[in-house]
Parts: sequence; C-alpha cells; structure tokens
Amino acid sequence: MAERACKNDCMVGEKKMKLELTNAEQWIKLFTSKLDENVSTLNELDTAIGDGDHGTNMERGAKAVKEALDKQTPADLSALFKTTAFAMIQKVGGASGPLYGTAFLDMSKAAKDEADLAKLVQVGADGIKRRGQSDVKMKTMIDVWQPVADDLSAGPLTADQVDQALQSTKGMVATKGRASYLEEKSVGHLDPGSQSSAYLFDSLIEALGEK
Amino acid sequence: MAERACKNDCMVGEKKMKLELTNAEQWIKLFTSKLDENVSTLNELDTAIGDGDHGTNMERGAKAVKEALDKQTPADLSALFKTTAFAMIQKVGGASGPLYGTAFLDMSKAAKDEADLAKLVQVGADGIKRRGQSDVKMKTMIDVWQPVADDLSAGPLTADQVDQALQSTKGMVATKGRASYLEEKSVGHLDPGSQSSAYLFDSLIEALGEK
Amino acid sequence: MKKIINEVENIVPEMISGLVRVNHELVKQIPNTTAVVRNDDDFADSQQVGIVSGGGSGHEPLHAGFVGDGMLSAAVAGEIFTSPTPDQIYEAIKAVDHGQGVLLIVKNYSGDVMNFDMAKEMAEADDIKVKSIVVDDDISVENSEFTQGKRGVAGTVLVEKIIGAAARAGKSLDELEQLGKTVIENTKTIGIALHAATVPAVGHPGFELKDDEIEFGIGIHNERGYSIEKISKSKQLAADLVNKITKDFAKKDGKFAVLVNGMGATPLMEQFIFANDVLDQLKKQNIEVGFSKVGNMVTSLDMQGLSLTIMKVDDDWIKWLKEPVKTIAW
Amino acid sequence: MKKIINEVENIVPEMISGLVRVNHELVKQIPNTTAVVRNDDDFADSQQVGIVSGGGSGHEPLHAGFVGDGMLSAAVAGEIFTSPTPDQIYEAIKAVDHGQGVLLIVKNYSGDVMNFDMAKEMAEADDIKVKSIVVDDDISVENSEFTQGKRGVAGTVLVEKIIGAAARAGKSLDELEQLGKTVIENTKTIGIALHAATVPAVGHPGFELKDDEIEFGIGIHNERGYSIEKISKSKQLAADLVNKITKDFAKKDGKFAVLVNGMGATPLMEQFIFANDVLDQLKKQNIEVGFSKVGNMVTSLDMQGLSLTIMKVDDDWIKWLKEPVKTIAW
Ligand SMILES: Nc1ncnc2c1ncn2[C@@H]1O[C@H](COP(=O)(O)OP(=O)(O)O)[C@@H](O)[C@H]1O
Ligand SMILES: Nc1ncnc2c1ncn2[C@@H]1O[C@H](COP(=O)(O)OP(=O)(O)O)[C@@H](O)[C@H]1O
Ligand SMILES: [Mg+2]
Ligand SMILES: [Mg+2]
Ligand SMILES: [Mg+2]
Ligand SMILES: [Mg+2]
Repeated sequence: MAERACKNDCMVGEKKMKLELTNAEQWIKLFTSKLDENVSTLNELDTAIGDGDHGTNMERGAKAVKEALDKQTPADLSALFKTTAFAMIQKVGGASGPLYGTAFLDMSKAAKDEADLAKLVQVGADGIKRRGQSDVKMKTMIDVWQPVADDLSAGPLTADQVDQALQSTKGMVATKGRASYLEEKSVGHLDPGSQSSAYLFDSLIEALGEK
Repeated sequence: MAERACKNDCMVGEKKMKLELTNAEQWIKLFTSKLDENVSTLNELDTAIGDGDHGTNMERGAKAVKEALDKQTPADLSALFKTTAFAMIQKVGGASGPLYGTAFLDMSKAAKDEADLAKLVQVGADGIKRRGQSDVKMKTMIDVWQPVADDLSAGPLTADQVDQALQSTKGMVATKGRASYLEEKSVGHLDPGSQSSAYLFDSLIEALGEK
Repeated sequence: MKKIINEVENIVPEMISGLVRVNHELVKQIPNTTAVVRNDDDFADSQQVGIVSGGGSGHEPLHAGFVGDGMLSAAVAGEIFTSPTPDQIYEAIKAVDHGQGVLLIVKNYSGDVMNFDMAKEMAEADDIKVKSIVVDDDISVENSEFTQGKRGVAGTVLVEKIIGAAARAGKSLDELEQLGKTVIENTKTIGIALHAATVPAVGHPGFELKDDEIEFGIGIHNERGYSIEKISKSKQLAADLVNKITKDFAKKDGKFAVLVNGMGATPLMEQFIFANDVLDQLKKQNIEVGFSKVGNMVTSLDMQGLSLTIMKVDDDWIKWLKEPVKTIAW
Repeated sequence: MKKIINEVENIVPEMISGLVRVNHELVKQIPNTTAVVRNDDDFADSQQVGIVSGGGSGHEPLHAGFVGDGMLSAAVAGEIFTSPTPDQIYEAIKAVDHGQGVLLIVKNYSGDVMNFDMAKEMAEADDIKVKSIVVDDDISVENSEFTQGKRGVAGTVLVEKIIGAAARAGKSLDELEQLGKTVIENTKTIGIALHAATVPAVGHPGFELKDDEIEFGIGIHNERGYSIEKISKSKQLAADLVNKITKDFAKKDGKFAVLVNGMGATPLMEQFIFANDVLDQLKKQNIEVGFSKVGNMVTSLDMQGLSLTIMKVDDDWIKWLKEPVKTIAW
C-alpha cells in the first residue's frame, strides 16, 4: 500500500470550515494521483472479494477527470464537482462509477449555495446511499464516507480517523456489492471502494494541509 | 518398451513354410496381447510424430478381434484373417484401421488357395501399399512389412530382422501419414505403425516357435 | 497470461469493432459508443417495443451476439466485468425507441442496476417510456431482501430469447415487463468452474484450483462459489446440479427448458456429454423437457467450466424459445 | 487433465447422444452408429444430392453441428482425432442418397481418405453414385505430389457451406464435385496455438509452449507447426498471417471470404479483436472482403489458439456463404 503522506498528527479543517475552490482543485488532483499510483492495490483488494477491477475502473475515472479539468478550468466549486461527476459517470462504469458520480453530482448541486465542508461530504454520502440502496455497516464505501462526514462535522479530520474508518470494513460481512456474494467469507478483507474513498479523504487532508 | 520374448537366436519358418491355422490363431492372439500391453508405448511414439492415438486405436482393434474370435472359432486360415480384417476395419478407424484391415482382408482372400507364409505376408504388404498409396522408405508400417516379407521368402525370420526393419524407420523422413507434416523433424523417431507391425511379426515368431 | 489482444485498454472497443465489421448486415455501432443496434429494415419499420440489454464485457457472445430480429434491439458493452456507463445505455435506448417504449434487461449486479437506473432517468427526461427487469437466476447465492440478492447469469440469454420473441409478436411494454418478471422467477442456474478466468488487466487467474478440484456455485466474474470438491464424473456432476436446482422448484409438473452453457474454455464436446447426463437425470425425475440448448452463450472470458439453467416454462414460452431469430450467436 | 466426461471410451457416443437429444428437431442418429443425419421433412422430400462429411471427433461443432437444411445431409464422427470407420460412413451414405448420388467432403488425412474410400467402394457396390472431394487448405504444410500433401482444417466449414447451399439449389453430383474442387483450390488457412490440446486418452497436452510462446502453423490434431515465436500483439499476428496467406494467392483482385476460427479454448473476445486486425490488414492490401465470419467452428479440443482462412470467391459463392441454413452451429 502507498505511504500515507501524513500520520496521526496531521489534521485539517476547523468546525464549520469552508471549502475554497483552490483547495478543492488540489484535493481532486491529489485524489487522481493517488488512484493512478494505487491501481494494483485496489485491483488486488477487489480480487479478494470482488471482481478485481476496482483499481482499473478508478484509474479510468482519474484519467477522465484530469483530462476534463485540463481542458477547462472550473469557475467555481459547483463546476469542479460537476466536471468530476460527469467524468466518473461516463468513464468508470461498474458500481463505483455511478456511486462516486452521484456523490459528486449531488455535491455539485449543493455547492451552489453551501460551502461547508462537513455538509458537502454528508450530501455526497447521502447520494451514495440513495444510488446504492445502501447504508453503513454493509462493507461499502459508505463505511468511510459516513464516519468522515461525522468526524468533519465534529471537528478537524485526521488521517487516523480516515484509516480507522477504512480498517473497520475489514471485520464486516458484506451485504451490498459483489463482496456480498461471499457472505461470511468477505470478513477479513478491506473493502476496495472504502480504500479508494480513504485515498479521497487523505487527499482532502493533504490539500487543506498544504494551503 | 515391452521385453522382446526372443532375441537374435530366435527364428522361425523354413523356406516355403506353410502357415497352419493353429499357429495363425496363436499368432493373432499374441498380437492382440502385445497391443494391449503396449498402448502407452504406441501412443507415445504417435505423440512424438503423429496425433498420439495409435496405441488407443490398436487397443480398440485388439479388443474387437478377441471378441470376434471368442464368439466364433474360425474354420480355416481365410476365415481367421477375414474376422481379423473386419474387426480392424470396423473398430480401429484412423489410418491404421483400413491399412491393417486391407492387409488382412487381402491375406484372407489369398489364403483360400495359398498357405505359404512369405507369399501371404507379401500380399498383406501389397494391400497396405495399395490402400495407402505408399511404398517403402516413406516411414510407414510398410518399412516393416516389406523387409519382413523379403526376409521370410529368403529363409527363417528372426526377431533381429524385425527389429532392424523397425529401427530403420528412425532415420527416415516421413512422406506419408501424419508424420509427413513434420518433414525433417520426423527424423529420429520410430514410426508408430512400424512398431505395432513389429509386435505383429514378433508375435508370429513366438507363435511358430511355440509350436 | 497469453491472450490475442493489443493494448488492454482497447480490448472492448476493438472487440466491438471486429464484431460489427464482421456482422455489418445484422448490426451497427452507435458512433462513439460500444453500443450495438439492429441494422435490419424489418426493425426500422417495426412498431415493437425496443429491448436493450448490456453489462460488462467478457461474457461473449452475450449480449451483442443476441442482437437481431426476434431477440435484442440493442446491447451495450461495458469494460471487462464492469457495467457500461449510463450515457452509453441512454444512447442505445434512444436508438431503439419507436414510440412504444423500451424494456431494459439487466443482470443483478449493483453496478449494472445503478448504471441502467441512471440511464432510465436520463431517457425518461426525454419522455421515453422505460421499464426494466432484473435477472437474478443464480441460486448458488442465498436470496435476501437486505442484500444485493442473487446474481444474473446464463439464464439471462433465455430471458432475452423469450422477451425478444414476445416483443416481435407485438406485446406492449407493460406486458413484457410482467412476462419478464414471471420468466425470471422461474429461471434457476448453478455454475461450476474447473479453472478461473484471467481478467486481462489483472494478468493471472482470479483464483486457483488444484488439478483435481472443481468449484461449485461460481459466478461469471470469478465470484467464488459455495464449495470446492474433487472433480467427479460428468454423470455425478449432472446429478448434483440437477438435484440442487429441481429441489428449488416447488412443483415438478409441467414443462421445463434446459440450458447447458459453456464458460469459454470448455469444449462443446464436454458440454454435450454433460447435457446427455442432465437429460438422463431429468428423465429419472420424470421432468419433461420442452426445450433444450447447449453452447457458449454467457461466458466468463477463458474460464473452464459450465453452468446448468433450468426454467419452468409454459407452452407460449417454448414457442418463443424455439422461434428462429437472426442474430450472430443464438 | 480436468475434463467433464465419464469413461474415456464413451466420450464420442455420449457426446453424439447429447447433441442429438438436444437437437432432435434438426438431426437424428443412425442406430448403432455415431452418424448424424438431417431430420427435417424438407430433406425427406427433396431430390438433392446427399452431402456427407465426417472425421475424427474433437473438432466440434464440426461436422455434426453443420448438418441441416442448406449444409450437410449427414456427418459421421470417429473417435477423438481418428477417422470414422467405413461401415459407419457407408450407413450415412445410404441414409442420404435420394437417387441423385452422394458427395463426400473429406479432410486430407490418410486415415480419413482411406476410410472414406473404402466406404465409397462399399456404396458403389450398392449402385449408389458416390464422389468425393478432399479439403487441403492448410498452407503451413508444403505441398508435394509424393506426400500426403496439405492438411484439411478450418476451411472445411466454408466448403461445407458453399457445397451445402449449392446442393440445395439443385446442382448435380458432377457439378458439385467440380465446384468443390475449385473452392478447395481457392481456400487457404494457417493456424496458431498458444496452448496444445489434451487428448483425453493421453491425459496431458500434446506439446508444451512457454508462457510467452506461440506456435505458427499447427494442425487441428496437435500437429506441430513451422515455428515457435514470442507472442506479439494481435495486430502483428494478423499482419503475419494475412501476409503469409495472401502471398500464396496469385491474384488479389476480385472478392475474398474470411474466417477467423477459434480452436476451442480461446474466447470470442480475442477472436473478434483478431478479426478486426485482419480486416485492417486486408484493407491496407486493398483486398475486398465479400464475406466474413468469426467463431469456434473447427476446434481442436481445448486447444488455445485460432486459425485464419482466406478464400478467393466469386459472387455465387458469396451468395451461398450468406444463405440462411438450419443447423446447430453455423
Ligand atoms: N450498493 C452499493 N452501495 C455502496 N457502495 C457500493 C455498492 N455496491 C458496490 N459498492 C462499492 O463499490 C466497490 C466496487 O467497485 P468496482 O469494483 O469499481 O465495481 P464492480 O463491483 O462493478 O466491479 C465496492 O468495494 C463498494 O465499496
Ligand atoms: N499412407 C500410408 N501408408 C502406409 N502406412 C500409413 C499411411 N498413413 C499412415 N500409415 C501408418 O499408420 C500409422 C498411424 O496410425 P494411427 O495413429 O492409428 O492413425 P492416424 O494417423 O489416423 O491417427 C503410421 O505410424 C504409419 O505407420
Ligand atoms: Mg470490481
Ligand atoms: Mg495417430
Ligand atoms: Mg467490475
Ligand atoms: Mg488419429
């Protein structure tokens, strides 16, 4: 697995922290780089309890997001999230495409009159739940998104909190997504979508820390 | 490879030797046993330069010959050869079925008014040549049948002569049968049909020796 | 991994290009998509409900091989083992709607269900009537309303055949939706693997089985099954699978359809031997077979193995299963 | 060796039994043989020349999969990779002769040629007119009048399609013989293997290739080829095979038919990618393709690999290649 850029001591955001466009751009860029660097990690996690393509899927999305952002610099937060959402929806496919796509699309809509980071992430988490007909404790990316949304609304987010959320998926029995076909045999493995979501929020921490 | 039952010192037949029914029955029975015992030897030879089934093909023939002979004891030499021929034709398939079948069918016809062993074997060899559109030096069973026919007409046949004929196929380039597709690469391997024919004539030597 | 391919990321577009070029009299490609649509005049002139299916690639001939008169109107190919994206499905829906609406045939995977749902929402915004049915025939997975439920596997092709023929016969969108749901409820499949598939981007088989092992209950994306056993004779395998499936049917009267489906690397020879044993087993159980089929229909790349599908059918369904079609692969 | 079979010696009869039971509306079996004949009323009433092919098993769907209206009248299956015996072929000839005679389509192997010859002699003794044509399309083997000559491989199925359609159109036995010879002269094939086939009675692959090796010029019975190379991209393989085959045609004007044939364990996905590259190559060489087809037609058990067949065709042949048929596998 990739080295974490910041450890326990690293945290971001004040309560009610506003997300600025420059941070957010940095956030998405760092996320796409982490996806690029960790294709095989994600594929391997998905090989254990899914169909082995989560890394490849997200890599396709990362490439599309980068290309879209290179083509046109987004005017505001809403535009940035919309571009990200469309690239994910149109290029990722599989389960993660519509899930990340819906999360960012809903965040794009919300960002039109809301810039509070914690609230935006909660909107994204809700989008995933709606699209995936799922909730926490089903061993999906929601088990990273929801704790992160909670942590952000309670105070600054730490890499440790992200990691804790990610690690919590290991002990869960999957009841949604492909891993659910394995029933009890899904226990003992990290959920791949939670790992990519951990990269997303690690990137957020880095982007805000570098400000 | 199976042990040869008799070595250089072992020989059979006087010049112009008559083949008796009891010897011939013994001959065919020994032949079918040798085929049964050497299925994998023949398959392996055929794997090297053919399609790997000569042992399995001949085993099917051996079984059919035995069953046919068990069902009805042949009245004379001609009937024995005919039964052998029909079993081979109907059960072996591939190249060796029609070849052994034609050899025995022609020998059956000839045996109606000819019992000279050397002449009968020559009739068989000619049948193979006709059916296979082939001749000596093409790395086929003819390279055992023809030398054996010659040796028999010159005097008693020895296991050494049979073996010499068989070994001579090793250096040949195949120009008929599947091995011909290998062209020069067929050199260095024994021809499988020549090996089964060597079993045939080894059996003949044993059958006459045991008289 | 030895495969006859070029760059891994071009596998799907190149495959679709090959399929369309070779079969240009039957199908055409929607530009800039990997969606394949019927290319015949009969369809252009018809007033039938459009039938669209699709899903991840790697299951060929499913789905593009079943586009044509009497089966699918269009098929959308995703990346290998990955649902296609909503924009592509949306293009296919638009291309086949003749005002009578469009039925989507979706295999039950979260990715497929979500992407087809998003496409449906997009098409509905264009005032196209869209319904969808979700195939979940793989009874090796326990069903539960709290989970994703059973997977959609080889039975999908029988659903596509019946729905395709019924749509050609002029059934309405609502009728087809209802028919599809009933057909799916009556369709049950179990698969076995002798060797896992190698996803090209991964480069090695999805799981390992020993030289004498076989896995029961695998899915078509290398999903692991419910047990690993020593391989037995075809007769025994047939008995095991037939028993497991027929136990799942409440009633054994009436007629049944049977599909023996090869997973990609298992020769037809073995499929026919297995089918012979399946028919023997069904005869023993006094189960009447009204339709049967054998072949590589819903594959899993180069997986070695096969699946058995049994469907309880009525006489109309048999007629629809038997009707001739003009497709690449039925 | 992991295969879904019962006893090795029952493979062929059980396979034929499965094939016939599943497809009983198309074909029937001649009792006590492994010969399969058309089962339709159209044929019973027709006055067409009977078309019989056959050969060793292990190449499914060839030949039984191509029995039906517009293709073969009967097919005779031998043991695996072993010509059928004359008595079985003779039964098939008798079953399909409607007084117009019977044409035998034989692949050029000494075993097949001899067994079909013996069957012909038997049928002629019954006053049935019999002619035979010998397919030898595999140009990876040098031709010579002093040897067995070239092998008959995947091109056989195109020969069967053209002859079958021409026979249905009412051509006489002599015309069909002449047509067949001309078609065969214009048919050229080369095969490649990534992994050899495992003959069940042998139990291991016929030869070994390293993880990055591929063999050019193999036959459909594990016959070794003319060279072993490092595997390259599909584009390169296509260029190599297309060049080698087109060089063998004196003239490149007119139209050509193309068949990409899977060897049994190579997924359709790879076959379509390869076909896409073949069509690109032919376009580059300004060679006009009038007909193309992709699929597992003439397999070699579980061999991984494929073959490319190119045939110089005239317009009648294209028409016959395209005409619909009612068979299990075309
Ligand atoms: N219904 C769902 N709700 C929330 N997340 C889901 C759901 N289904 C799948 N996921 C997430 O998607 C991830 C798998 O994504 P990916 O491998 O790209 O798609 P696919 O499963 O189609 O191959 C899982 O690890 C899980 O986190
Ligand atoms: N044209 C021929 N003339 C004589 N013998 C032949 C000819 N073709 C093949 N054979 C013999 O048949 C043997 C192969 O028999 P077998 O393996 O049973 O048949 P197949 O080649 O059909 O698999 C060869 O080793 C050779 O001795
Ligand atoms: Mg996945
Ligand atoms: Mg052989
Ligand atoms: Mg996937
Ligand atoms: Mg053979």
